[in-house]
Amino acid sequence: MKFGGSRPRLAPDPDLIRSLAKLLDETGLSEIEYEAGGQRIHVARHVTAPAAPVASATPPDAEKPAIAPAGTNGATHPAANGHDDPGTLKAPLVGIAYLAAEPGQPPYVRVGDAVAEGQTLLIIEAMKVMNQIRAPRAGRVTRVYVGDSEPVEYGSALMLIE
Amino acid sequence: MKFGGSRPRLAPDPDLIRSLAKLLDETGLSEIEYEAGGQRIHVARHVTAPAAPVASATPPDAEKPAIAPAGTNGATHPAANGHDDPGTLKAPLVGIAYLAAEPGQPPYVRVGDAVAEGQTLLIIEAMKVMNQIRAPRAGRVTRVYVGDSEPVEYGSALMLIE
Amino acid sequence: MFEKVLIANRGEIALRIHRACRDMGIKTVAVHSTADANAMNVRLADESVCIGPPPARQSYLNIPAILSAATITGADAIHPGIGFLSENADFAEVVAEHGFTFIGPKPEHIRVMGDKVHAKAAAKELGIPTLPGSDGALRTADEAVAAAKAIGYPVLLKAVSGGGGRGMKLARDAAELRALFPLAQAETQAAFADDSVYLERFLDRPRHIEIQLLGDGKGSVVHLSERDCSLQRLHQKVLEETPSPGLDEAARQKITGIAVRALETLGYQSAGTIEFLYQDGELSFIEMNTRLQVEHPITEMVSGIDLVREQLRIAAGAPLGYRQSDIRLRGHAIECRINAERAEDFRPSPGRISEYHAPGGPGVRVDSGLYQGYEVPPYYDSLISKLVIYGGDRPECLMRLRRALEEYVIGGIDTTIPLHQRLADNAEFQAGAYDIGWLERVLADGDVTRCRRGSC
Amino acid sequence: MFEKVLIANRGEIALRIHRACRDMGIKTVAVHSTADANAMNVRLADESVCIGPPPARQSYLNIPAILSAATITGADAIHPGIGFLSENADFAEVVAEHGFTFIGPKPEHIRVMGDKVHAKAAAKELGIPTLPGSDGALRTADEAVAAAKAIGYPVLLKAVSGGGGRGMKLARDAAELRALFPLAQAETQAAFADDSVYLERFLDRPRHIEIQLLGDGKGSVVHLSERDCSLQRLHQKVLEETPSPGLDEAARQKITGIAVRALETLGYQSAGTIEFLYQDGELSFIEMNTRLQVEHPITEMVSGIDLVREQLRIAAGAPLGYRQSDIRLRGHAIECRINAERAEDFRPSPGRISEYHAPGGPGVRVDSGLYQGYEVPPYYDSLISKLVIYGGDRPECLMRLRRALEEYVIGGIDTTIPLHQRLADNAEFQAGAYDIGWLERVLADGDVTRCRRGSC
Repeated sequence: MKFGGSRPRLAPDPDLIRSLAKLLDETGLSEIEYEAGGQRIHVARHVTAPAAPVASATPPDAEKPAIAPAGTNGATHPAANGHDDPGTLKAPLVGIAYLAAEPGQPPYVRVGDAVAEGQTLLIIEAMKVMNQIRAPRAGRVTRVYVGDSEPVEYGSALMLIE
Repeated sequence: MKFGGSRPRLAPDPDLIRSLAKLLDETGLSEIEYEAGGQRIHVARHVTAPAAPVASATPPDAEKPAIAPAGTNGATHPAANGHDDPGTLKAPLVGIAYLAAEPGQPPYVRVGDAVAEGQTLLIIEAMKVMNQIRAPRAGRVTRVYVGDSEPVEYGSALMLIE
Repeated sequence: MFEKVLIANRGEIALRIHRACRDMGIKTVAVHSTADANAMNVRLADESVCIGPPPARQSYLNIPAILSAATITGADAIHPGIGFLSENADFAEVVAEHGFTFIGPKPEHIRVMGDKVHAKAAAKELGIPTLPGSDGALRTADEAVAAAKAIGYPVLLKAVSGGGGRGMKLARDAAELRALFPLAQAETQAAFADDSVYLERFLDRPRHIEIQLLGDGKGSVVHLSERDCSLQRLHQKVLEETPSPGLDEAARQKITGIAVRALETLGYQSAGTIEFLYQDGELSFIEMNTRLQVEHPITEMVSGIDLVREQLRIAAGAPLGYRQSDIRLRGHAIECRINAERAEDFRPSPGRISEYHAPGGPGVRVDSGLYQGYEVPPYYDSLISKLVIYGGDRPECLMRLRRALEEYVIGGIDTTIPLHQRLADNAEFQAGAYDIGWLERVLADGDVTRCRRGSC
Repeated sequence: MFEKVLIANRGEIALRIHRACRDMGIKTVAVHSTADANAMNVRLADESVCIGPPPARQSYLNIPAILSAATITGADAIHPGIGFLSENADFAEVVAEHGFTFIGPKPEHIRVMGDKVHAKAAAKELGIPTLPGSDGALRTADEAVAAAKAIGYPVLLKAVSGGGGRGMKLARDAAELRALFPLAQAETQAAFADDSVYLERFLDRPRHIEIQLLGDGKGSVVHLSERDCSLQRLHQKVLEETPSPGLDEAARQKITGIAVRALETLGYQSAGTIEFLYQDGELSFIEMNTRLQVEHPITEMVSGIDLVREQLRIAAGAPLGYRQSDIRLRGHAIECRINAERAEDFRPSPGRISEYHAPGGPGVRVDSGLYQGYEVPPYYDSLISKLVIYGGDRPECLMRLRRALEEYVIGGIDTTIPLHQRLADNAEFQAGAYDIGWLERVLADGDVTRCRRGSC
């Protein structure tokens, strides 16, 4: 019952805790942690034993937002074209990527090629301007993420140079 | 960048937790953590020693809602008048509680009194009817949560009998 | 006007009534079962009282508990909402006996309209057209054929003491009627130990058309035109719109006039709705609901009149204060009832709302107590949200409906949003070509649930 | 009509434009910075393109990136929204040069109204009343006094090459003017190496009144009456309403007529707003905004006209299709700008939305991309939601405003909701007795932030 008013605090839902506790029993797990939309719940039943290293695998669509309105899909955060490897070459601008100087000609580089710093790797056309994308440093092209004549957005991964 | 659309899966579900638990068995891992934008699930099993009982302490106002609309306060879940002690005597109906038979007379019981099963402890008036609230079992009154002539709602704690 | 109103209901309608009260500066008392302690209407209310455990019998139908709650909170009026005690004449009476104002019609009007038989008789007296039928039982096939001649084929043979379709026979002509009559009698005899049967006109593709009315109990009555509630499944309304895409203007004029005169004669007070079957330009009385309807918001959208506010004003003794000629209806409105059910098989889906995003922008109204983290309880009906769309005309309304459904996210449970999305994309619905049997036929075909825009 | 529109903006206005497009069945392309990848408008869009890092210069103001995004997504039109590139005539031109339709006015109209000096001159030519002043510099105190006689006191002395208040002097009569004139000249000389000063009528308590207009570029122009945007803080609008509680009907008639004729003369195309200062029955031109306004929804609520839809229709070459006489304004509407700021000191408060519940029910519209779990980025302006309230009249609208503010929950960050709650409870605001200086005076008094109903 309430009469008049003062603001309550954020609080975990005991029923959720109870149901997770039941799941611990049922599955013999010692920890369950769940996070969604700013809320996180973590239940554990601790027994002595050293924790093994976490095996964490991120699925391809990891950055999809939690909510996706009906009939549409989530926007992919550019960082999600992901591969946050330091050797990843990312698009510095929006446009169309070309892997070769001219249609039909061999590409500037192929996977496995060694490249010198400053060497042209591909072209991104924006507003009729052909922007040469050059290697930031010497290395070897180990992956090409973008296809010829494909649109790229700012920050999307183009190649991996190691 | 996205083109077109499809609807993503919704966590949290016990089946997911169960299947992850099975994976722990199968792989011999002791923890699995999975994160997908806004959502994260983490299960672990630390082997050796029998599982101890769950220590899930519920904060006093655990049942208060997470959201409190501006300018109003949260509704208190009756169970949150709380004291989920088995000895708690709860109001079986809505009404006005009277601790004595007549105004000015001594109360039926005081803290510290021993009470017999079936003994009248207080009265709740509802629609002009005086409902005698009796002791469910013999014991000692260790707390009285409600004041004389106070309104009580269904399920609110009246007394503690131990 | 009232100082404090107790809302004897739950869910979105309790929230709707709370909003109307707050819009008028009236304090609210929410009564709730233990299962609804965290419901949005309870949390927004100025005061709240837990009146019992989850079963409605012990809480929302618990008259002593509700009256005690009104007493201890010092409420001066009680709004029964929809369902539960809203059409319980005894409750309306006992509320008054305890010195509270019942926000609704006079008990006698609730009572007469609450009984199907009396209601049809009353309707006839009031000049409201009813389904043509043989008044009373028919003894012989000849009597039946004579009656059918007057009624017009096809006709339905029904058991007088019947119900549940037992002994019901459909006859398309006199020959068929003669053949079926003895069978009907026999079946009826077997089923109800009484072989008296009667005839009624059979409608094969009627629409459900209802007229919204407001009376102040002082002789003033206005109508707010019709709502078309023909989109039904198992007699449950799924989507409603106003104006009806299928009601003939002459029929609309005629029936609204009859309905207004009928309630003037009754001296009806508060909001009320008369439901009709409509086919071949004819309207036939089904029943009168002496309460607010779930679908009332679409009438509010096109009329600009807040029906709950009117109920409160009228209950407080205020006159309507406007005439029929003051009422201007504008545009088109549609309501989608969004239930916590699987759109495929309508299996109930209570549970925790893991994510929530309601549509907004122009022409979109959402009546719902949902929020992220809310637990939809399994004890009550599955209506969790009413998406109400306004458009300047029906095509605009339909476009906006699609857009709003695209935006609406309710995670953690299954809802009927996908059903409404498919309805919005259905050509026959878009053409307004549907009757009360249409949705079930389409669902049976599996048509409506066929995939669209990769949304399934 | 367009197939696919690229929305070159962010936040609630990008969502608003998305909704208008979807209401018309038009596909949308959202362009966004890396900071806005999870914004609701991006997630609802049919397609989205990341165009750069958080700084607007490199993303929302990055013309090549926006045009490239339009090219690779095959959009056929670009809506600039509000702010950013919406009043950039060069952008409007280059958009057209690249074969896309710019959804907005003709570049020349954007250009002339974008320059304060040219705009005032253009306004005068168009017969729009401007603030009385000495046209050009005054050499002597006698000239000044003569000019002031024509203008009327109080007058403000300003530096011709001025700005920033340097050399500004307020004179209430001739004596004061004579005394201040040399001082103004000296200060101006010191500040701008040029001692030429001019006079303008000084308004001590003006209201901000703006007229909403729509033109189809084919000679048809209509107005949708005014919006009162006098509730401002540091020249930022806080709350807007229509109709204005302070505008005299004769003045309304006069100014709307002048505004319509002016845009007819210009052959203006798309939505536009002319802003005025209003005092003592006189309106004086401030500027014209050749774009949508943040507060456009209140005009939509009372007129039933979707302004973004009209922009799209007009840009696609459609004529208005209605006359001034077809427009019916009904009721009262108020918009509260809800910012991610502390209500006490307006300190920005970006961050994660930990809980969210938007108000609903009749007469409540929310334009916001907020959802639980959304991260309000620190890089852009702090407007996170527009609460738009409709009522049959101003008192009803004010009551509903209070109710809706009571219901609105935005957790995890500070917002200006408490400020709006206190405004709604302020007697002077309720009386409509405010001018553009009122809110800052009240804030200085600490009046408006005083506690109410235990909500602080």
